[in-house]
Amino acid sequence: MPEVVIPIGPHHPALKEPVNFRIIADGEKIVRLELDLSYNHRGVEKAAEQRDFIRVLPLLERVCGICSHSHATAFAKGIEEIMQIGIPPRARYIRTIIAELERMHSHLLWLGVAAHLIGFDTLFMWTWRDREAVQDTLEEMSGNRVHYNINEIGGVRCDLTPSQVNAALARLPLLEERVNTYVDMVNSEETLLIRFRGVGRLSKEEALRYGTVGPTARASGIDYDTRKDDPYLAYSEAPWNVVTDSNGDVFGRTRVRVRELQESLKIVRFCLENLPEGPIRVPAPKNAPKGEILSRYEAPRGELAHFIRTNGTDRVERIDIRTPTLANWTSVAMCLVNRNIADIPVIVAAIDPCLSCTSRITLVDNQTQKAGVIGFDELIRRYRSRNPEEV
Amino acid sequence: MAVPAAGLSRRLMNWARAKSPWITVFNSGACNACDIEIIACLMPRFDIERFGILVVGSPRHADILIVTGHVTLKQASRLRRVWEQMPEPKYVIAMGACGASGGVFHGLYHMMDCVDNVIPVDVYVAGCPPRPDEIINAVVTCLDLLKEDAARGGKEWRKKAVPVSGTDTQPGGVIP
Amino acid sequence: MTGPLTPDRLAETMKAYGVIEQVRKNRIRITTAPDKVHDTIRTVQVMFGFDRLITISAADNGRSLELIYHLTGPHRMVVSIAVELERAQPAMPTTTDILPPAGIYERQIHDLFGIVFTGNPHMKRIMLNEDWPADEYPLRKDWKPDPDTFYGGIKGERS
Amino acid sequence: MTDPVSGLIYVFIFPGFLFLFIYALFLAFLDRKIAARMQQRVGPPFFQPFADFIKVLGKEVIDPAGVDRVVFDAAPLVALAAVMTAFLYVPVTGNSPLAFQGDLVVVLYLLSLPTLVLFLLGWLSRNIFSAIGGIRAVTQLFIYEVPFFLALLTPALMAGTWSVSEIVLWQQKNLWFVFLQPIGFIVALVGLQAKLERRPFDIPEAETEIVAGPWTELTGRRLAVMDLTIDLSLVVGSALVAALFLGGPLIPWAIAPAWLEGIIGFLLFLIKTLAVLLILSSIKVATGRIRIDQLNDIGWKYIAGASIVQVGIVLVMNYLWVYA
Repeated sequence: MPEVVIPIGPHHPALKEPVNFRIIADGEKIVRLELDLSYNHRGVEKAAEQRDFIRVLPLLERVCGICSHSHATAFAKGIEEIMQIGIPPRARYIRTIIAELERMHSHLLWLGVAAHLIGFDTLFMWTWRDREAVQDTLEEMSGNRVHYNINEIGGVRCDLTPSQVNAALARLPLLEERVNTYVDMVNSEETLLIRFRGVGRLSKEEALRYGTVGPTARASGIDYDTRKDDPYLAYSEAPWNVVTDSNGDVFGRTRVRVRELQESLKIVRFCLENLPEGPIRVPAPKNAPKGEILSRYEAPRGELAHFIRTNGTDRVERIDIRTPTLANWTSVAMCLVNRNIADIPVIVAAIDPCLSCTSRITLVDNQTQKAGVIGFDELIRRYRSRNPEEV
Repeated sequence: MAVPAAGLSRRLMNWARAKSPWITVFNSGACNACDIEIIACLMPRFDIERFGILVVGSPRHADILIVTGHVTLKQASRLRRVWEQMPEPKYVIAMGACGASGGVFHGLYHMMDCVDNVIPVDVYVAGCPPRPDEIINAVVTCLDLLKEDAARGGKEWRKKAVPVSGTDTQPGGVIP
Repeated sequence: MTGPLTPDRLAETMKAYGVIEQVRKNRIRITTAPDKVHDTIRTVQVMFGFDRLITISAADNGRSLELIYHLTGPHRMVVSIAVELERAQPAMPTTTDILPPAGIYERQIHDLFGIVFTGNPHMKRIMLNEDWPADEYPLRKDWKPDPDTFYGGIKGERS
Repeated sequence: MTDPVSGLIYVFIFPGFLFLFIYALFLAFLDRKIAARMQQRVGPPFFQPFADFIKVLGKEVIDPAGVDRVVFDAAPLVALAAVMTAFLYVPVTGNSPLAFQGDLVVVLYLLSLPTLVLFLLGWLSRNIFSAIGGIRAVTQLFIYEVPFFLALLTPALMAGTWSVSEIVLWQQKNLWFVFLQPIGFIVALVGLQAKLERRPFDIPEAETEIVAGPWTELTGRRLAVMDLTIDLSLVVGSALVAALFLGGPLIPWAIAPAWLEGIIGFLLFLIKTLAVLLILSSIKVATGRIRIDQLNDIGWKYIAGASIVQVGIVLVMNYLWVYA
C-alpha cells in the first residue's frame, strides 16, 4: 500500500546536522525509514595520510565539533603506543581532565537539545546556561571554547597553572548542585516522562545484536565502557563506576547520561585535586616505526575506534575512524519502525547523533515492500478513505 | 520622493528590518562546532532575543541564512535550493574558516571549498569556531549592510566596483 | 570453555584457522584466507562469546587490500581477524547474517575501496554523492582526482 | 446605539480595532518577556512584536507552485476579520453597547475560525509538512473544542442569559464564577491554551518535527496577518475568560460620575486580562509538547470529564438555589 513519504532533512530544524530521512509513514505511524547520511563526508582519512604527526592533530580535532578532544586523544594514544613512549603522569591527568570536561559539556548539550526537541525550552536554557561554566573552564585551560588542541604526540601542549586549577575547582560545587537538580528533574518532570518513557525501547539482546555503544547500550543494561574495559590515561586511578540502567528506552538513556555527568564530576574533582608534578611533555621521535594498532577511546557518545597503521615514515599509512554514532544508527532504524512521527527527533536525538563524526553510510530496514512518493490527490483520497478515528 | 509619507514608510521599514532579523541555520557539512556556537548565542548568557533575533525553522520565514561549514559536494544543490526558497531581502553569513576557504579541509576530494562557489555571501565571520559574540557582531554588520543597501537601492552598488587583477605585490581585490 | 578466557587458550584453539600473533596483553590477531573468515567469526562468537563487533577496518598497503574484523566480548578481550584480498578483483562473502552492524561498515568500505561483498542485501551507493563516477574509489593509494571528470556539487562552479 | 459617532468610535477607535491592535502587540510582548525572564533571559524590547509585524509585512510574497493565489491571500484575512469582530461583544469598559442575546455563541464560533483557516492554509500550500500540520490542527480542534465550549457555557447556564454583558452584570450582583465554578475556570484556561496552540498543545506548529506546520509556506503579508490573528485571539480569549469568570470590567458598588466608573472598569479589565495572560505564560514555560495521541486521551478522559462534571454541578445548584 503506498504511504506518504516524508523527507526530513537535510535542512530541518530538528536535526542540528544534515541527515536525510525518507520516512514512509502511514498517517502518524512510521512504516519504513531510509536514512541517508554522509552529507558531512569530507574525506578526512585521505587527508590524514598526507599530513605529518604535527599537522594531523588539528585536522583530526575538527572531525567533530563536540567530541574533538576524543579524536585527538585516541589518535595520540595510538601513535604513542606504536612508538612505545610513555607520556608523563601530569600529561595523563591533564588529558583526563579535558576528556571529562568535554563529556560533561557534551552531555549537558544533549540534555538541552533533547528537551528542546519535545518543546521543553526551559530545561534547554538552564542546561546550556550551566554548560557555560564548563566552557569557561575549558577556555581557561586550553584557550578555545570548542577545539581545545591541547594534545601533542608525547604529551600536552600547555600546562595547568595553580590559578587555573583553583578556578576550575571553584566552579565544581555549583555544577554538582545543578546536576543533582537535573537528576531528580529527569525522574520527576511530567512532560519529559510522557514523551520519553517507552519510546525507542531496546532490549539487551537487541542492543548487543545491533552493536550499539555508549550510553545507548548502557541504558539497556550492557556494562561495556572502554574506560573500564581497556583502561587508558588516568581512568584506572580515579574512583568512578560504570553507569547502567535497565529500561532501555529514551528515558533510560537520559538517566544514564545524567548520572554519567555526576561520575565525570567525581573524576574531574579527583584529577584536579591530586594533579602530579613533573614535566608535561616527552620529546617524541619524528618517525613512527612500522606497526598497527586499534586505539579505543570512550567518547561522550560511545566507543570510538581508531585503526592506525604506520609504515616507518612521519606520516600515517592508513587511519580508519569508526565513530560511536555510526555504530548506533542501526539501532535507531530498528527502534523507529512503527513509532510516531513526533517521536523521530526524540529517538534520533536519544543516541545523540554526531553526524560530523559519522559522515558514513547506513541503509536501514530490510523490508522489500515497494513505496513510491505519492502526490497530493493520492494523499487526499487515502485520507478520506481512512476512517476518522484512526487519525 | 514627492510624497513625504513614502520616505516615512521607507524609514519605518528599514527600522523594522533592522530591529527584527530572523535567521535560519544551514549546516552544509560542517564539524558542527559552529552550530553549537550559534545555539550558544540563544542561551541566557549571550541571549540574541534581546536584539529581536529569532531562529526560525523554515527558510521561508528567514531574512538571514547562516551557513556553517564548507560545502560538501552532496550539500551543494541542497544549499542552493534552501537559498532560493528565501524571500527577498535576504542575506548570507558564511561562518568560520570553513565557510571562507574550506579551512582545515581545503582541497579534499568530496568538497566544494567555500560557500561562495554556491551562493553569493555577504558577511564572513572569522574563527574556528567563532565565539558567540563574534556571531552577534556578524549579524549586526549584516544589518548595517541592509541599511546601506536600502539607502542605495539593492545590492548592485557592491558589485559595480571594478575587480582589479592581483599583481605579485598587491593582491587582487574589489575597489568599492 | 570453563574458567576465564586466557589469550593463549584462545590462540591454540584458533591455530587451525590461521597464523596467530599476540599483539598486546589481551589482544590476538589471526590472519586467515577470505573464505575462512565467515566460520572463524562464527567459532569465535559461539565458543568464546565474542558478541560485539567493534569495527571492520580496511587498508590499502600498496600491493593488496586488507580487511580486519575486530571483535570483543564480556571478557574484555579483543580478537582481530585479518584478511588479504588481491587488488584486481577484491571480493568477500558478506558477514551481515551473523553480525548485523557489519552491513554499515561493508557498505562504507565498498564505496571507498571497491571491495565487493557478495550477498549483502543492500549494496546501494550512499557514501559519496549521487553523481560521483561509479568506478572511482577515493581511498585507494593509486587514486588521484583528475580535474576534468565531474564529481558532483554545482556544475561548472567548482573552484 | 444612540448616535452613530460614538458607535463608530466604539467600533474603530477605543475598545475597538485600534485598541485591540495595540493591546494585542503589548500582550504578545509581555508573553515573550515573561517566558524569557522565567528562563533567566533578558527577553525582547517592548516594540519587538510591532517591528516583527512591520518587517514581515514588507517581505516578498512567494507563491509556491500550483497554489491558488487568491484563496491563499484571502484565508488569513478571513481569520483576522473573525477575531476582530469577536472582540466587539466582549465588555471592555462596562457592558458593550453591541450586546444581544446569544453573542456568547457568536464569539465562540468566531474564535474557532482561525484554526479552520490554518487547516485550509496547510492543505493549500501543497507541502507535506503543512498538510500534516493542518491535519494535526483539526485533530486538536476536535479534542479541546467540546470541553472548552462546555466550560464557557456553564456560566451562561447559571446566569440564565446567553449574552456576555448580562453574565457580567449578573456577577456584579452576586459571586464571581471563578468561585462558583472553579473546575470550569481551569478547563476554560486549558482549552484557551489549546485553542491558541501554545506550548503544551502547539502540536500543529511543532517546530522541531514538521518545520512550521501549516505556517511553512506563508511568507510576507500572509504570515504577518496570521501572526496578528493569533495575537488578537490571545487578547480576545483572555478577555472572554476574564469577563465570564473574573467578573469583567464592572465593580459591585456604583460610583456617581459615569466616566470615573468607566475608567475603573477599564483598569479592572486590564488587570484581569494580564492575570489570565500570566497564568497562560507560566503554563507555556513549564511544560513540553505532548504528542497528538497523548493529547487525545488526556483531552477526552480528563478535560471533557471535568467539564461534564462541572455542568452537572451547575444544574444541581441551579435546581436547589433558583427554585428552592
